[in-house]
Amino acid sequence: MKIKTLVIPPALGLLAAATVHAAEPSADPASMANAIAAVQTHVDYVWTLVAAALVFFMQAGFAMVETGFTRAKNAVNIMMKNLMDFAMGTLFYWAVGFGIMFGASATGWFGTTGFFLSDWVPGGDPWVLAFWMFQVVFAATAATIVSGAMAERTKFSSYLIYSAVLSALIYPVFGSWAWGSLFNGNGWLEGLGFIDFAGSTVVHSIGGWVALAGAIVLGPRIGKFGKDGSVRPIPGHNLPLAALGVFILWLGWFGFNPGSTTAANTDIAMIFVNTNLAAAAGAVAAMITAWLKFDKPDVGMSLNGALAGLVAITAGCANVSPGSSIIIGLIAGVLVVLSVLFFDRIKVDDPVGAVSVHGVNGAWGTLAAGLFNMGGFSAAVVGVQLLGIAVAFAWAFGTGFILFKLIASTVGLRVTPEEEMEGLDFGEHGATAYPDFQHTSHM
Amino acid sequence: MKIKTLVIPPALGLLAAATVHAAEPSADPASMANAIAAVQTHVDYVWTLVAAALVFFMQAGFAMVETGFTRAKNAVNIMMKNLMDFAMGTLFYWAVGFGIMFGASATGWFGTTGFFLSDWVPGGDPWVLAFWMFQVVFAATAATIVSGAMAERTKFSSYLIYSAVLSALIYPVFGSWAWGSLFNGNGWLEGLGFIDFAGSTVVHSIGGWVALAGAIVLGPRIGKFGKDGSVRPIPGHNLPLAALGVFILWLGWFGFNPGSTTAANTDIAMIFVNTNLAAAAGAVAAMITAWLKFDKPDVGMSLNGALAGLVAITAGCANVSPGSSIIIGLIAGVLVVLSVLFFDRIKVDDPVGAVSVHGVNGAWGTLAAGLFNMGGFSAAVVGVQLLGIAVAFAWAFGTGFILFKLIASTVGLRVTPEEEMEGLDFGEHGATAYPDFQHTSHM
Amino acid sequence: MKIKTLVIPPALGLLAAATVHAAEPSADPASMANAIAAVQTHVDYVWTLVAAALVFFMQAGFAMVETGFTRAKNAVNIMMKNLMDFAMGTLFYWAVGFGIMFGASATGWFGTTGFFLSDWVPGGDPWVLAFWMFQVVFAATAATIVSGAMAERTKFSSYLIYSAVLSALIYPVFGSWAWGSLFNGNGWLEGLGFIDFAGSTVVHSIGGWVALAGAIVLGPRIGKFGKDGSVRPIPGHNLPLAALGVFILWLGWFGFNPGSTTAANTDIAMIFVNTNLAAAAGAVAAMITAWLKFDKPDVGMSLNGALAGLVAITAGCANVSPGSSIIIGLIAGVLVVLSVLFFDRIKVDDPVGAVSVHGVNGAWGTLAAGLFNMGGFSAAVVGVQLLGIAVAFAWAFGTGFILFKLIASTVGLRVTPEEEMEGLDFGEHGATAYPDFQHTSHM
Amino acid sequence: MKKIEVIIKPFKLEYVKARLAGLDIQGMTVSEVKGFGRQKGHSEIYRGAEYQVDFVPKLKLEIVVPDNRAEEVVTAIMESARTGEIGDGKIFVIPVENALRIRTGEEGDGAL
Amino acid sequence: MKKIEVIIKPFKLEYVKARLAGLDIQGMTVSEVKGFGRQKGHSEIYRGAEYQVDFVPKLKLEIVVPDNRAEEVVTAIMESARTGEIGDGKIFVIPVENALRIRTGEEGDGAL
Amino acid sequence: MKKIEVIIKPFKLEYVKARLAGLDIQGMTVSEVKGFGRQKGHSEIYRGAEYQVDFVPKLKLEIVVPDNRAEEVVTAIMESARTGEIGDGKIFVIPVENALRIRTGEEGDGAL
Ligand SMILES: Nc1ncnc2c1ncn2[C@@H]1O[C@H](COP(=O)(O)OP(=O)(O)O)[C@@H](O)[C@H]1O
Ligand SMILES: Nc1ncnc2c1ncn2[C@@H]1O[C@H](COP(=O)(O)OP(=O)(O)O)[C@@H](O)[C@H]1O
Ligand SMILES: Nc1ncnc2c1ncn2[C@@H]1O[C@H](COP(=O)(O)OP(=O)(O)O)[C@@H](O)[C@H]1O
Repeated sequence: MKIKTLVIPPALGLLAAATVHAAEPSADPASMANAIAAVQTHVDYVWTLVAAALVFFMQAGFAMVETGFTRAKNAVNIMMKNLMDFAMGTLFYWAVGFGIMFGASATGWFGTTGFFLSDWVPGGDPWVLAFWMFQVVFAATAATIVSGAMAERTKFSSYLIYSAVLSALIYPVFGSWAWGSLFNGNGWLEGLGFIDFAGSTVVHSIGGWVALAGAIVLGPRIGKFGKDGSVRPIPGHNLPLAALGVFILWLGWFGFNPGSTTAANTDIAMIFVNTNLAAAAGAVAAMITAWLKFDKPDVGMSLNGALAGLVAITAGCANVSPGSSIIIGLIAGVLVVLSVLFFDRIKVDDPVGAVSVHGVNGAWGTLAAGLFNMGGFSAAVVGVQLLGIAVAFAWAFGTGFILFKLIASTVGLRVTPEEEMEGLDFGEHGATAYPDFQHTSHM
Repeated sequence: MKIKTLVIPPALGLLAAATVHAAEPSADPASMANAIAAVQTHVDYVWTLVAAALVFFMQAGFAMVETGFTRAKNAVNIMMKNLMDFAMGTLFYWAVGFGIMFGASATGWFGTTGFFLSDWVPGGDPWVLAFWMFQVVFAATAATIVSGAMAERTKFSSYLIYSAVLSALIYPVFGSWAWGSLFNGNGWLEGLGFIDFAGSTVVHSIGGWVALAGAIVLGPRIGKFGKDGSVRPIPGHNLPLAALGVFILWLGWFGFNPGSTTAANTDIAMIFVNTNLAAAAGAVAAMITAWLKFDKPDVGMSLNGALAGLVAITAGCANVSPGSSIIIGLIAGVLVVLSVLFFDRIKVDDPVGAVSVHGVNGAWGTLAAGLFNMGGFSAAVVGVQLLGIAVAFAWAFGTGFILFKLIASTVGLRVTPEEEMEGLDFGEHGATAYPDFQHTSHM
Repeated sequence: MKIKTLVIPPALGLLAAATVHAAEPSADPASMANAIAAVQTHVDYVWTLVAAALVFFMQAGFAMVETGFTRAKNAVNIMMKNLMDFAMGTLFYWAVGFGIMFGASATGWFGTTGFFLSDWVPGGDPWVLAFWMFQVVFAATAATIVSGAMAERTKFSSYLIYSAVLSALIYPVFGSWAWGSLFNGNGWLEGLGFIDFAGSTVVHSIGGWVALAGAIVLGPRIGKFGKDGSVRPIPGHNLPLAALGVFILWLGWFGFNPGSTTAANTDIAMIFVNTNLAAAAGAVAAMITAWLKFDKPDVGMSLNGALAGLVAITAGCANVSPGSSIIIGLIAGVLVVLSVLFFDRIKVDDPVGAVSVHGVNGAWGTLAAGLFNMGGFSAAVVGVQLLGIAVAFAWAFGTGFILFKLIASTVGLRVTPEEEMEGLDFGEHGATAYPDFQHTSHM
Repeated sequence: MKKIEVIIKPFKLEYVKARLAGLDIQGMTVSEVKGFGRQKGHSEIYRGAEYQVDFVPKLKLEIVVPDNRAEEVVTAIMESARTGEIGDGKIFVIPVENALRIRTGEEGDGAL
Repeated sequence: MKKIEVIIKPFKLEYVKARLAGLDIQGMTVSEVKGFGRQKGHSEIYRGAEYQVDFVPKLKLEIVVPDNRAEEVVTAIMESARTGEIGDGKIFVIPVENALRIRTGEEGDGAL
Repeated sequence: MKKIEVIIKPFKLEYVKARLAGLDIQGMTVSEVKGFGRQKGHSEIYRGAEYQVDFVPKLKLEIVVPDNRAEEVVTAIMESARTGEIGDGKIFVIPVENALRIRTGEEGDGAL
């Protein structure tokens, strides 16, 4: 078997030793032990990076969910936001965010080394690259959550500013508190024993609460709330696409949660099972709740129920049992329905339910990781979980609110009413999502 | 490299030993052999679970194929059925189905242990979790096959009942006969030497024959057959989505077939190749057959041809050669065209061709696994294959028919003609798949 | 843990030894070394084949991009072309192409052994199967690139001829020059030190230049260029689908580039990172370029920018640094915008920008792999890169041009103007992509 | 000549078409419209909020006929489009001064 | 009877509908159309080429009313659909000879 | 005033529009319709069954013009929309009693 190898210049020959192909170990015990370790390392890389690819694909899922749940006249804008928060997020997380989140910290509050992927040098240990790849797709997930809540009325250029700040600062700073020690950092929250295996809080609540701030600062879409205080739904334009998006997200979560081991081991089996059970339970519970409340099994709520279950199991996927996962998912499914209704009632316009799915259920999942801890219930553990939830809210909502207020009072956050009515696709992008006239050709 | 590990309470410390990280083996031979075995186990887990994720994604593929081949007014219903047969299927297979399929059997006819994933205890061997994860996506595949054949006229609540019974009983009982020994069971059919590596019969034919029973009990959609006996096509609403669905299914099959090793070894290479060759041959053969028959290369038939090839190679993917795979796929492609025409002629209305793709070609593939056995042709082997095919038909069609008749005569199986004409989206879900008025915005 | 194994007839028992399960090695050093090697081999297989599955999925990405960027009346035709160039490509690459590309060469110019996968015999080393699987999806990628540039006016039957010739001859012959030594071949270009890790030239430029030949021989679509020489855009029909396609392609590239190691090792980390950074940079740069030129952030250009970045990093993904990858992507993003405008200006009608994305940026990426070589700049290396670029152009454009001219003067390459105006879906396939009348059902 | 404009329930198209074919009516033009009338739209649910869909999907048929055929056509449509339920639709009769066939330039009744 | 055909900007539908409801107008039929007029379409960009979108999306309302109600309906529409910007649209008044309700067979004003 | 209603083959829109621009026609309204007439629809294939598509996609143009311009407009359309093949379409001339511009309230020919 011949394989392609990195084109290594002679000067970097050291690398060759590090990546010696495990297939030809010599017979002495020490080198054999190294060879075994090398193979395990290779599996770890493969698993971590395949998982990263699955998480990357969640961008497509978010794009489909968001465009499905919003109107045709804004579909191009949604696509551009999803493409660009990943593309710009990648660059900002590379330049700044990763260093803040995982760098060694001079201050104790955030990292200050490792910007521009400077922890890697040619010939050095490539683990930082694999780890960065896995982390960047998480950062982008946090960023893209906000897109849905701010859909159909946000200026595109202002969105880009937000997106850069989130990827470079808001997300990484909190991330450094909870996960910093996974690399060179050392977060105070994880020091207290905060459990958030794959990011119910770190990724989803942070995204969800920034989304809440954004939706509040922006105000509702024109026509969403009647003058008499009534709630007027603004239906989306393509529910099959939204459903496709949910399936893609569910798939992506099989990278998101079990991939968070960043190592190939047998732990991933339970994480897979828990993830799947919670999602299933969330979908079923949301369907039933909606059925009882509205007399019909509502598709939007059922889809959001699946996502709510996924978000909720993200924190505890590695320390709760499969049975508990079902309970967590069921509660998430009920919660998301009530939460969507609640935010409608208090007149926060969140077109896709991002705050309810990611913010509220991120918090629920983080609490649940404490409550259902397989190691046994402990008030102290639950206390730390509650602390983490509160800190995440304060940080994300607070910084998000300030950021959006700043943007609003400088370059402006919202498009003009005319543009909003005509659709952002034309106003922001000079485009139309479905330009072809003969859409339905013959009968 | 630091990794996140399960949050293990001290009491469960035993687990730590089991999942010792293979990277630091001590130097004595016995522990080194263990370390090697551990790494292999890790790869097996990764492969099995990645494959499970791919198979999960087939749900999205089925959803897209089915919605593409049916009318816009039923698109929400299709999405709900696909979401819910996976979500409910997950819960029922967790509670009941898995135990029946793979539990130790008191009777010899189906398993009676392992319900509610009780084979796993915290700290115990997690293999059952990985194995369950892989099996649950198979069960859901069988369930979802039926959805297409019963599309556009089935009551949603009745569909949920069917879906629960299939996941909990119909599929697992047959599964226990053919595959039970993969875990704690011991099936009589596998005892005879029945070859069905990844489920041409166990998954696809079972699904297909239940689908046939459903389509027969339901009767055809209004307008499908003229009073004069003529066949009137009811075209779907989005063929590009249907094509996307086929590509997704093809992708998922790369988990379905080679993943059925549930182990990472070199056997998967041939299974990949066979899977791909049969799919390609199926698509080409169906296109040519349609071209000869209708004078045009028909897209619906070509797409179904690819699926037919995939279904047909599923049984024999591990024991036929690549060359044989092409022949199996070619025949599947011809067969699916003739079968669709046949079921139209006998007035069974199967909107997406599920019976032809999964039922008929599942049977063909199972037979082919005997005929093209790389180990050489043996009448005995072929005989067992035929027996398995017949038993699967009897069991699935029989129980399916009884189930649907029971549902029909109690809660009712079919929506009212008014609802059918108006579309199930409104009647069942109070919704519309494409609610936005300005679908085509400007010219 | 019980697993399903290949159904091996006694006569083939040798195979059993080869694939002995690594989990039970005996304790002597030699057999332990073998066991370690076996586990590594298993990981290599898993990684190579998972990567192949991801690359396969790019077919869906291409289908979505192409159908999104073209009109509704040709959507079925696009689907059929994408399905069939993969299906037929699979069969032709199996029969002919692989042998030409990777067979031992009698002439020194192309391989002459290994047709019909004859390098594999039951019981033999299955690596050739895994390798073939990975290679066939590459061949299909090259084939499908051309589809976009020739969209909306090419006769379907003639497209099938082209597709067969490309998969069987044009692509493999050049491939044998650059990559033949990965198996039994020995190419002259690789002998000179030509760097093209994953195929900027071998796959993308070859596809792109054949596409250019096709677009030229076909001529522009009716209405694309005004009599006064003006360029008249013919907008596509579904930009959200096009965006979905780009996300799918980006995902697939995580198989395309790092999978090209065909081995699981730590090198894949940098390749992942480089791939992602270049794509992100490409999207951002194309957006900014379009914004400056047209005053709006154009979605079509931004999407193509991401693809351009991906194509450009494909050659150098294993021998340039992450920082260089960003630069390569940025330049690709600018280049693709200018190139699209250029081909419009010289009146080559390429509906999806395939020539600019794959041809031009394939060349740029190949050059960049020399310029940014981590081992240091060397004029000799750059010289070989330029030679490879030139040879690829001459070969692909030359043979493509001759092929299309031959087709045009025999069976005909282009549909009639009437058919073109009415849409190829009806004329070629007797079908309609969106046949359902009530597409928008209620308000 | 008269233009007979008809608003019907979509699934009635086949019936009306068949009936008109029986009368040897040569042509018609159909479009999708949304109707607002006594037949109330449904209330639908969207992500937990109920809303009234005021407009009901309908088809509009336009059939231009010579004066002397208007009545039988109206009667035929009336019979074939009726279900007896609210929302069956309307027929409007509108004067037409001239009709021309683009292909041949024929005018008047001969153009129909 | 008169058929009042109105071309409006799409987002004005709600306003017009509300206003007509106030006049107790029983029905109307709405369709999506593309308008060409003084209001110029946008120029859009598609993959780097700018192009003029000549047609602007509009809604067409058709409302058949008894002769004596035509004027007030026209006035009501005029007021509720106006923004004062170019492209507000047109109202055309067209004679209708007869109207029938398919469900009951009623004719004339009673059918509306 | 007259309303000139025209049914054409979709790809002819550009030609007709260009021709009318030459006549300085200020506006028109376009909609997608399905036509049923002498030009038979295709037979299409759907999953192995052939079926007749009775309806052919057409565009409907509505152009309201002052009485004295009706003839030249009809002629211009006739010429620019003709291919000579069956299915080229029809022109119907319908009386219009009044026209109003919503923006300004202008009435009659001045509103066009
Ligand atoms: N005055 C009107 N002008 C134009 N269209 C009307 C009018 N009244 C009703 N329609 C159309 O006729 C359809 C049916 O009318 P509706 O009042 O619901 O029931 P019915 O036909 O039983 O009287 C409406 O949906 C609308 O499209
Ligand atoms: N002569 C006409 N015949 C038919 N429809 C017309 C005519 N003139 C204008 N329209 C319609 O009215 C709409 C508005 O007209 P326009 O000239 O843009 O602005 P305004 O209403 O302010 O005069 C057009 O988009 C078109 O749909
Ligand atoms: N009597 C009619 N009333 C309304 N529309 C008609 C009528 N006859 C034909 N049409 C429309 O004109 C189109 C063209 O008519 P057709 O009979 O096919 O060909 P031709 O225009 O050559 O006579 C039809 O598709 C239909 O939309």
